[in-house]
Amino acid sequence: MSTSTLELLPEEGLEPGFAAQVASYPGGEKIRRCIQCGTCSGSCQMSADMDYTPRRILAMVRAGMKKEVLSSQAIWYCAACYYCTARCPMGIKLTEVMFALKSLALKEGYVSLKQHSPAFYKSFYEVVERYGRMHEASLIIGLALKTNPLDFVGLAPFGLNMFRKGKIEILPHGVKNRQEIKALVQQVQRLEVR
Amino acid sequence: MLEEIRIGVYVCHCGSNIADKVDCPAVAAYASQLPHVVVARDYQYMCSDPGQELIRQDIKELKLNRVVVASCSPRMHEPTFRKVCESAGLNGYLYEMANIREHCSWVTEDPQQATEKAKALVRAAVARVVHHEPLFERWAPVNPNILVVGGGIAGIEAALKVAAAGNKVWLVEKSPSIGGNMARLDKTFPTLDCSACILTPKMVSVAQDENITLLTYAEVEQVEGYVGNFRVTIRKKARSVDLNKCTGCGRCQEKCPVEVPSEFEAGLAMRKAIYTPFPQAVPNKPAIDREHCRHFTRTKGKCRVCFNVCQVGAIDYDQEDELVTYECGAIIVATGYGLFDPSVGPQWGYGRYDDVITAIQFERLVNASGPTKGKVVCKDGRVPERIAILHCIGSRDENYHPYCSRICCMASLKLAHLAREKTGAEVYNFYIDLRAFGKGYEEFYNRILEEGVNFIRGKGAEVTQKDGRLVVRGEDTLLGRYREVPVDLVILNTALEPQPDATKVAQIFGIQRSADGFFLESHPKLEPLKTATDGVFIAGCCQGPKDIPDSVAQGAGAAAEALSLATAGKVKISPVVASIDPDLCSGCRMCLPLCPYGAISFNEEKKVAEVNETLCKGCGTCAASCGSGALNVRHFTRNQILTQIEEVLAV
Amino acid sequence: MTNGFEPKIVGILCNWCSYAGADLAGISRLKYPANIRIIRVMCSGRVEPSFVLKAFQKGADGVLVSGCHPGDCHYMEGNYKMARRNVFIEELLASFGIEKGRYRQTWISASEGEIFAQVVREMVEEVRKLGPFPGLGARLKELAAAEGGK
Amino acid sequence: MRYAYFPGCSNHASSKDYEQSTQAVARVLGVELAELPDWNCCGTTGVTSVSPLLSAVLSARNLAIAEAQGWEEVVVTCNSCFGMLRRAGDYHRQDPAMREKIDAALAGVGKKWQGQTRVRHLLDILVNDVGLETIAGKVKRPLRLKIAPYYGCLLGRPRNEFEDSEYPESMDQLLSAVGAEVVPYDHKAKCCGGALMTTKEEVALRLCYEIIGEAQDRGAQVIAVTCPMCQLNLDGYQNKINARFGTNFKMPVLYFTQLVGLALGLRERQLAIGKGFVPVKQVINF
Repeated sequence: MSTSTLELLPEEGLEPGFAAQVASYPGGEKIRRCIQCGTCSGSCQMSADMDYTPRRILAMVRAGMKKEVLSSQAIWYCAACYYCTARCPMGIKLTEVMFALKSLALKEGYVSLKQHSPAFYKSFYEVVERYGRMHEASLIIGLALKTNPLDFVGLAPFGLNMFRKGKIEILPHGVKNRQEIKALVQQVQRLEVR
Repeated sequence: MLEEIRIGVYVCHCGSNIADKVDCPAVAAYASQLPHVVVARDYQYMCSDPGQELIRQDIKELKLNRVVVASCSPRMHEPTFRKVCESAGLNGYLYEMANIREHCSWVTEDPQQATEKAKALVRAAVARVVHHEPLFERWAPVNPNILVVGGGIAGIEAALKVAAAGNKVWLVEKSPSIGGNMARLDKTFPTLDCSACILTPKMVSVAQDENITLLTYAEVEQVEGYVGNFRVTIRKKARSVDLNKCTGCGRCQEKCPVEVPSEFEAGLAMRKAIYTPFPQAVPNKPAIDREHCRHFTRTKGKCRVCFNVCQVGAIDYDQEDELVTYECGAIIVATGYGLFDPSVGPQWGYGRYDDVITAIQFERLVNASGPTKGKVVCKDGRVPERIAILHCIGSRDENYHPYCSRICCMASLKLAHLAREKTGAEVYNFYIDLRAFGKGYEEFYNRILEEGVNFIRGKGAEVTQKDGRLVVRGEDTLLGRYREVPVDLVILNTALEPQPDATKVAQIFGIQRSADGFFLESHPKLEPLKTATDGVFIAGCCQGPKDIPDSVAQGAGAAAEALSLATAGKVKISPVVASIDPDLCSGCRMCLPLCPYGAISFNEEKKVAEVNETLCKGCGTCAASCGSGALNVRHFTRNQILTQIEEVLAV
Repeated sequence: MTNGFEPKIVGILCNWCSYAGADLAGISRLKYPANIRIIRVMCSGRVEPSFVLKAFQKGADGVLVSGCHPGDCHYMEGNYKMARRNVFIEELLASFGIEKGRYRQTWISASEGEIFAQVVREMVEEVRKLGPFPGLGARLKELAAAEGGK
Repeated sequence: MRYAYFPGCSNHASSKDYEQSTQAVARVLGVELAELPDWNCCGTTGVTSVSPLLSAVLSARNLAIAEAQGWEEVVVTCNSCFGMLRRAGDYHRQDPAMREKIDAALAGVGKKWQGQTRVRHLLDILVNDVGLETIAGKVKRPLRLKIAPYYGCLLGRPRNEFEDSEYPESMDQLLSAVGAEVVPYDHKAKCCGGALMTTKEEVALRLCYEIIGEAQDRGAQVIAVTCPMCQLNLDGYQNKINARFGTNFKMPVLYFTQLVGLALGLRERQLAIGKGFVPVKQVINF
């Protein structure tokens, strides 16, 4: 955990436009209003596990510490429980900001898909992109192929149990109109270019 | 023969306030081309002495008979320039103001657009002023009596000051005793003097002052009239106790069988259905709370215990509400504040955990005459070893109140001190920012720091329970670390908010409210005690959260405002009133019910409507509804407004 | 922006609430388009239907009338009178073929500077989209032509 | 009572038991659930973390389908679907820039959505539309159970008109109405970790441990849930939690529909009870 901060923050390493970039994401518009009260961190059940608390992430975004934020582990600990958003006294939608940061980290290559968390979300995205719906078996396979397949050997008994309980489908039951889902994904990719 | 119209136009730079956006010389040049304009000048500060002198000179030397000043809002300086005209012998109503600051330079990005807009506003003012007529203010006598509403520290101070000047004052308080919120506090910051010790002498003075008529358990129901001449209807709620007979012996309260949570003790103790709110109450005589008294709530077996034990026969179950009227020249509203109910935010645990209490409850807990006789204990009687004080509960929070409640930082420091003094507990203050803004406050903060109180810069996000103990969760933002601090007692310092009945009170007195719901002053800097209704003043926390010194200062200030009216003995009445052209009036009587002041009557003989100018306040609702065009409002005539509309569109 | 069209909007505001709210917008240095020209009346109850019509007749593209919130009228009930009259004004304007977006009646208090600025921004945008108002006469001719065409 | 119904991916796969009990209870209560044709994934945290816009667009597609069929309300059973579909609506109504993008994306596939479709959770339908009294009147077998109602995150957060973001109570009322004893439960709206169970298992296990732990301390015999993800995390991972924290939890985790169904006299098989990992036999023989 890196919480020591007394070393000089090199100004030339900062990206002053970072805050504006995050603010342009859905739900990011109010980040400049943050009064650093820490309600988000105090409400977050994952704070203790993060390398930077949610409040600090926001301070770093405003300071332009793009590299540090987008390579931080903290953003991958957000479970999207929305406590911070519900309680923020300034109306900042921090959960949405976390989504934006994860998305940026993936898009701009600040994280490796060898890492478990980014790989999971990316695989999830790909399954939905392909079938229009979730298919757990495809998700696990996609995830395993991205990271280390051996990591998933341990999952086998659980998966088998799920299967026995009728909780895993072998074949995906996707959307019929898969072309439409593909088209939507493409539309969104076009609209997201900023 | 009509005299020739000669207009002078004065465009103010207001330093850079206007000139930064509006090309003032260009506006003046434009104005000089307009019909009837004899002179058009621009000047640094029109409201300054030389600026005023400029107008005076021109009126005299250029024989101006109309003046237009293009500067700030008429709500600011209209009276200033009206006086300037009058001092040069020109009727003050032959002048018009164009608002090129608040409505133009300050709100417009582009200088060219701002200049164009200023030209339009000036053009309209010039065209309008042509149609102005000389009007004459009248004087009305001022009743020297004064009404003070609200018996907290601000109202008490106001009433005492008015009384000291020799004027009669009625002090109306809705609860059975005066004293207000201050009476509930244990100590006051930063001096730590005992709240009751400094307040009760003032309360007693109120009761003893010959000039003060104290009406407790009473509420104002209606206000009629206008500045200098108000007529106020007050409902004296049935107290069921004859104050003249009652000796305040307290036997009735001892014997009363009904117990109700005490408002004064913030629910930590019980009171009886017949009660004096607290031992030092003024008047120190009880009232029966009919909502809970068994004599009133039961249909059968009506209780008569208090009646039976009273040796002087002061109990009167048949007493009824009484309406009394009071005529006065000025009104001071000092109705105080309410407290935010933290149970609306379940995350703070209030109402769910016994040992989560509010600041006012702690004040009572620590008070020697409070429910525990000053012992600070948890619900189960344990002395707390660790105490958390959470700041900003309901304040600085868009989910509740966006404003800062101003006093909680200092109050929290005081509570931290008292908690340590009484229990030796470790105290943790969870704060966002520490605002120690007053005289001696920063020094007090330093003292509390030295006393070893723990400060965690981070809002207490949640109070929960872990292994049977309360835990405050929050981030220590200075460390950047998440913390779960185990404590035995949590004190929530809750927001000050407008009284629950603020809407009703505002309507009764014609007071406006700001976005936060508190009463709105005329001007945030220069007229903090005045309201939009002449003769109605505000003081204390009804205007917004304040500490005791500020409330006292405002109470005294409001008294000075009211007294200056009373001492002058007369007040100007605006000539902006409705008028009826009897030749045009069709006698349809449509206007009669429209007037909220009953200022229009029907002359049966002439079959036309007539305006009583003393009662009329000049709103113009009648004029807007007159089918025959007979009704008009002076200074806001149809002609004047239509001309203004037409010309404002001409640029 | 539509061909650089800058709508002209007349705002008729009551002295105690909305005019003061507009003042507050200024004091707070909030920015809004310069397209609005404000005229002060003591009470929204003073506003005659003819004021609104006159504005459209003389070249306004939009008219805003604003008073105190219900219950807050400085003259007790002038704004209620305005509210009732407003129904008539809206019908009147409709009969002249004046689009809804060109006329707006709001309640803005003395403390609502931000709301005032927002109302002006919205209204200017809306009127900008509607385009220039051709004038009462022209609009009536358009209406008549449309009737005839049926 | 007829509603458009969005089952969500889970109800067709890992939470068929939720689907089955939902349909069974709906039938008894006269609630007709018409499944939306060719619906797609709401996006949930998976898609949103890659593209915050795509999940709004995917959710909007479902609501556009509902709107095209004339539905004003769509009922969901999964908290995540509930949150995500609502999120699309909030953005569409409150954020003009987002509305433009959502509209543009939908227009690209010939769809249109006005943004007014109301998204409601089945719990809301039961409590507020069917009504507690009606349901209480149909109880055949009062639930003599001590239940910890667990709502999870998205039923009340960030905020909506149906439930409180901090201390929800509708399921408490519903379960009480069918005879259960509801235990006071501080963790009722805390987070189970959601997808973190796959990516940050240690954290999610800890959260679930706390949730089950408090339920047990309060004397609950069963936890009631309103979301497939909560169910899976609390139930499917209980062995792991026990191993990790040295506990011996055997806390059944049932869908509220299964519990209400029991009270309404439905059989275990009709409600697909027994599909969970923790045995339920001893508690449901009340």
